[in-house]
Amino acid sequence: MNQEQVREITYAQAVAEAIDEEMARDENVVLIGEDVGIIGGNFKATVGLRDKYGDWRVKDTPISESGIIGLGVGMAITGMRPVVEIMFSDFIALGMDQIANQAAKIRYMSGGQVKVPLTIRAAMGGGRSSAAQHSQSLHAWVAHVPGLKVALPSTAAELKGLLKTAIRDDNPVVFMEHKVEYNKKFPVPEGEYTIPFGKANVVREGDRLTIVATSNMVLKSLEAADKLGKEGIHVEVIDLRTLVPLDKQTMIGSVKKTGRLLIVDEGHLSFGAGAEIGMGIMEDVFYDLDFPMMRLGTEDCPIPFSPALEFPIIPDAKKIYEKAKMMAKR
Amino acid sequence: MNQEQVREITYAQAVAEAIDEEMARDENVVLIGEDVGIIGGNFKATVGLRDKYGDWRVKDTPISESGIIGLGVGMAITGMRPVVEIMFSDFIALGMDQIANQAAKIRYMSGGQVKVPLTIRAAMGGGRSSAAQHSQSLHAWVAHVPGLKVALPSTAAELKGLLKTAIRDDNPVVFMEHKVEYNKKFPVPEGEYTIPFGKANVVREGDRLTIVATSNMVLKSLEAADKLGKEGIHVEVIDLRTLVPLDKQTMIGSVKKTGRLLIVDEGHLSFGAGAEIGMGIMEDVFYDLDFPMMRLGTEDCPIPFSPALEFPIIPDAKKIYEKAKMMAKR
Amino acid sequence: MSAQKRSSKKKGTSDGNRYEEDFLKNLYATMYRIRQFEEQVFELYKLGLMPGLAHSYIGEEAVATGACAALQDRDYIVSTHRGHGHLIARGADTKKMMAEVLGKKDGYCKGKAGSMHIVALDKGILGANGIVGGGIPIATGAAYMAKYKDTKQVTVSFLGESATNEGTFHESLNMASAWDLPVVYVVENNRYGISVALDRVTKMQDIAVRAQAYGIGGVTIDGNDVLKVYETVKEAVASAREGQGPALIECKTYRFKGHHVGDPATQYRTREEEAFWKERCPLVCFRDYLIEKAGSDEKGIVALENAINDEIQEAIVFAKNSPYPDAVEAFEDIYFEGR
Amino acid sequence: MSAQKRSSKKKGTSDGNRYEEDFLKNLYATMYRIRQFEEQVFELYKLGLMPGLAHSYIGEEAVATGACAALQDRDYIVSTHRGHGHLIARGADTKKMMAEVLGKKDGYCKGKAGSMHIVALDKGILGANGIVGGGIPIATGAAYMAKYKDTKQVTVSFLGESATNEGTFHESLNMASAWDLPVVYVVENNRYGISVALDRVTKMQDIAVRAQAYGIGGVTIDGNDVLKVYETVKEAVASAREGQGPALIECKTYRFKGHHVGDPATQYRTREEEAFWKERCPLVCFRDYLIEKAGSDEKGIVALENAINDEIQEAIVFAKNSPYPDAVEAFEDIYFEGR
Ligand SMILES: Cc1ncc(C[n+]2csc(CCOP(=O)(O)OP(=O)(O)O)c2C)c(N)n1
Ligand SMILES: Cc1ncc(C[n+]2csc(CCOP(=O)(O)OP(=O)(O)O)c2C)c(N)n1
Ligand SMILES: [Mg+2]
Ligand SMILES: [Mg+2]
Repeated sequence: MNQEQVREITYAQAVAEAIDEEMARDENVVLIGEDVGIIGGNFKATVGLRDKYGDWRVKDTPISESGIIGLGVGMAITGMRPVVEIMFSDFIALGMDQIANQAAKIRYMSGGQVKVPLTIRAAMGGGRSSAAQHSQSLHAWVAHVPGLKVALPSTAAELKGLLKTAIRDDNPVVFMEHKVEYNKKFPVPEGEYTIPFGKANVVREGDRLTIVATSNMVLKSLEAADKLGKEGIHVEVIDLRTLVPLDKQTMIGSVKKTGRLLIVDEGHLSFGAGAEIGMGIMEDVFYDLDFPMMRLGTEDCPIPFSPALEFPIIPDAKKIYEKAKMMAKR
Repeated sequence: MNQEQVREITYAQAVAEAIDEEMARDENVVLIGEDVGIIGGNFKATVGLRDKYGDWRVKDTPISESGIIGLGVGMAITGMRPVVEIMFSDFIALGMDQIANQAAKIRYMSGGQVKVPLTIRAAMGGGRSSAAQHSQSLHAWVAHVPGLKVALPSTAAELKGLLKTAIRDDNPVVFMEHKVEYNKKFPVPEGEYTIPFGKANVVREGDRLTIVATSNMVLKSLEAADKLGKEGIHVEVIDLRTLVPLDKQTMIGSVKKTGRLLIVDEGHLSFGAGAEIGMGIMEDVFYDLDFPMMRLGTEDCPIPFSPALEFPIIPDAKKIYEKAKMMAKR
Repeated sequence: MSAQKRSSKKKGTSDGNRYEEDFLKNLYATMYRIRQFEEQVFELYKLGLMPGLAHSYIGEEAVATGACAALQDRDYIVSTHRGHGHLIARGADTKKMMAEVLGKKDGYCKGKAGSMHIVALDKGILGANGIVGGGIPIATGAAYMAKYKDTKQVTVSFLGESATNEGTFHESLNMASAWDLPVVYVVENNRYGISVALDRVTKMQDIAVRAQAYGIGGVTIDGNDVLKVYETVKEAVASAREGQGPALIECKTYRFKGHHVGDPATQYRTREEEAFWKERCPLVCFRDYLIEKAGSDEKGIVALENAINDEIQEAIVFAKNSPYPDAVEAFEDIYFEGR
Repeated sequence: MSAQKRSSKKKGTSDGNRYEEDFLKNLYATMYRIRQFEEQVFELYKLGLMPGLAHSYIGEEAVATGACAALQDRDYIVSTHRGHGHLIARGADTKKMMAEVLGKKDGYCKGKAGSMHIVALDKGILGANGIVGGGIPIATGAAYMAKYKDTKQVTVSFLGESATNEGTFHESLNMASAWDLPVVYVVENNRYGISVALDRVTKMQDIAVRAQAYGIGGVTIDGNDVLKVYETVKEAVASAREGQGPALIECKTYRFKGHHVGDPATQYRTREEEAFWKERCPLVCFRDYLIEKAGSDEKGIVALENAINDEIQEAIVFAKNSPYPDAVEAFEDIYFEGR
């Protein structure tokens, strides 16, 4: 990415820009979802697209998650590149059959006759007092289903490049946007660029500990790493970008260097994506580990409404800092 | 369990017996599901119950997975103890909202006002040429949702005791029965007994390696362990019984003794339950490990129909034997 | 079985019936309490005192009020994301509600629920629900229980018109009708699901038509006429209680505010439409009716209103004074451990 | 808009129309091909040569045959778990189908699909589906594509009567009707979903009634009358192609065998009911019609039948001779890698 550009846009604007560019490029790209049209999305991430592309390409749908994902599957296997928005990622629970049993498997079941270039965008994560049914980070579910790809962009620049890749990918991609990021501004390069799937991003180099993080936890990890850096503890931070495909090589290289691995992912800790990140490279790094691999994740309780309860259960820079410091000590 | 009893019944009969005993004991127990009544279930696991308890207690439902799980939630929070059958566990995908967003969370969201004594039974697993949409093992999804308990019985005796515990539990339990077991006979004790959740079962003792397995993989692991035993390699086999609650202590104790851990679970390998089993005890056993923890699971591809493709991708006794032997060598 | 449509009256009130003044005043008090509660929630939001969001029931008070007035104490209701009105109409304690909305320890759910998930089991309130359509099968399950145990309880399931496009609506109504379950589905047709007008995503504009697919009674009524709602729901509830199965009642109404407290509602509907409905404000209309037709004196009504204003102010004080829950409480109530 | 019901005729055939003999014979050939294919699948199952299970279409041949005859080459169909008949009627190669059913390398899907998931994109067959109701929104999406691109293609979505109780049915029909999508839903009402008779789980026995909820055309017809199916679907397809939106066509029919090849179907239905329907066998009736009304000579028909018998035998030989796929092929076709 061109470092000279200092243009700043929000994460939400990056969504709209990525979709806009892809729609301009390919008339097969359409956007459907609840409230994506007239008001430009519940999170204002698709503002302006309906005005530009019209009602049939930017379609406000009924509240029918299963139906609209299935609609996307049908469009995708007949030559289009639909982008389906599921307002809150918690609602993928209503469409899991179409995601996991249909979108993910139709190509395989057909023996390769069809392809499913479908992007499912959804807003994940806690931190906005949205309570138990609007705050989850359920990417572990979809990452467990062969046939799907899963992306978790951390910043607006990452989002834009990864979303364009998702839309151009000929496979179903579940694209998890973090809801606390939408209104934040980030430097984003001008012009066209894509970011390939399956290439983790080393966002900070270090030698004492590797932190592998996803989505918003990348930013929190960087905060923690900055603080540790000031104390002379240099921590490497890796933004995983995609869970599927999973870039094991970058992680393995880093852990071989640092000997220590902390995984930070916002999904519930137990049976979460972090477990795979660790076990997935276990055999490769076992003899290089100076310390047990450790994880941070959202505690194993439904997400409570009250901020007094919610913030303590989600990993933050302080918790990451403390855990990392404990691990990095010699 | 009483070892003198040699009565043999099938895994399917054990289901019916457990439900029958619980229905006789508590009129709040009802069974609902597709085809559970007149024909006694697609897998013949509820034969005879409708004749005994009538149409309102053993209810054949329409094909509405989301609706019937929701029906169960409504009954459970108003004082009943419904058992909902979801014919193939793949179909939980159609009811994930009611499972994960409703059943799992209502107690918590209510601040403890309600309880949800709901049992959701479903048939998991491959091995019957049922192809991609009827062969999955999706327990990792539900294990990732706080508020649910998750049980995976290995044998008919295990099933009976665990199912009775599930029905008596005041929390939602997802109970995964393995479809290749239904027609197999197993010794099952006469009379009433229950098996507590969260207590793993050491089904074979050994010193060279610990195998932690779930469901049908327990039986395959035992087969492998028998063969290894004949070669003088004594492998400990642990039947995990429940993923939630997870009995870490038994695993930790065993791995501290053997220094090696092989996890065998039929879910897809990546982002599967096996990852948590390993990472969940990582910190506790790290310094005792002589070898990297390893996993076997179903390969990361949708389950193919042809037996020529299906059997090679699911762990079997031979693969377990080979992996275990490789790991156990000094 | 076909949808009946009530000719819309300027001052949406029925007057074919005679009721005790107390009964009528109670209806008004409930509507006024809901209005006042919601106005104050909005104030708290604007002051930044409320975490998250809330969905205002202002403009729709007659639906919850009329429907809940038709229920017995042992009956159940299942609510939605827009649940404050249902809860208040069902007799929930405004103190505990307000504390919950602010995420405080003394809230109905100890701060775990917030606006969208309040349960008040002692009042037969099985829960608001953040998942559109999520409560419909749950309500139907409660009705299955009542039928199975022959308790003669009826469940009212509130839902928005847009929720009728979720699969759970269809699956639930099919079961309820096949098995004659004692449940009444009360659809609040305020024309919008967030920003999406019903006619953009659904061909038939009267949701009551959908009842025909299940062979159950379905009527479309003026949802701003509290007596009409009361009478219609009462009849359906009585029929359900007697074992005649479910019904669908569509109440045409309007939300005066945006979808939630943060939505200005400027892009997707017209000011004319808003004005049309504000003319039909259920509170103003019924207040006029009380005075003009039912012989109530305005002083008495003002006194009632003042008392309710005080009550809501007390609720705010109560909620503000209530402490936030301790962080460790996040780990309580996940599983039921006792017996 | 209300459901029309066709008075049931003993020899379920229409005769109000005149068709070319070739056309009629082709219809018969298709029905006979389906029947023969299914009989042989059953034999293979009994011999233990077929992995897994298959759902026999015997008794329902007129539905697929009549419906697919009404389509153009570029149109699409979406099928179900009981899909063999739809595929054959749509012109799928019985060799490749049989090889797929046996899990062989030369099957349509290289052995990955089996009976329940066959796709034949070259024939516009977007896929059978093992999830009841799973194909309905997919068919609707194909129709969205056609509308968006103005390709004038129509999609026929086959589904069982029990599938209409899945939420996807409701969600799909709502969207298709709201947006006038070119899709025709053909419901095969064989009265049972596995063992569950429709009247035990649904109040209205005519599924066509459900069309009213969406404001679209819905008719109930004799699904064993291939010409009636053809004519009805043809009209609906033409209307959909012209942009008039979707329709629901309910075909009353019956499966002669159990739910799948392993189900004796003894517990949940009566021998009388079976006999009643066997009397109305779509093949026998249409064969009689050809000879008695359309002037075909029996010798010609027998020759046709023999040719089809041979074709199916060849398909069996082809399938048996085809090798099983290599184990490594399990890892192919998961993702599309090329461009
Ligand atoms: C399953 C699900 N999908 C989407 C949403 C987001 N959402 C919340 S309220 C709402 C609109 C609901 O409309 P309606 O049912 O008409 O009720 P109203 O808000 O008008 O009272 C939507 C789309 C949700 N909460 N749950
Ligand atoms: C979602 C889902 N639920 C349940 C099943 C199991 N199942 C397979 S076919 C079937 C009956 C379908 O009945 P219907 O739609 O009437 O079609 P028919 O079999 O009569 O042709 C059922 C319950 C399934 N495959 N998918
Ligand atoms: Mg609405
Ligand atoms: Mg059927």
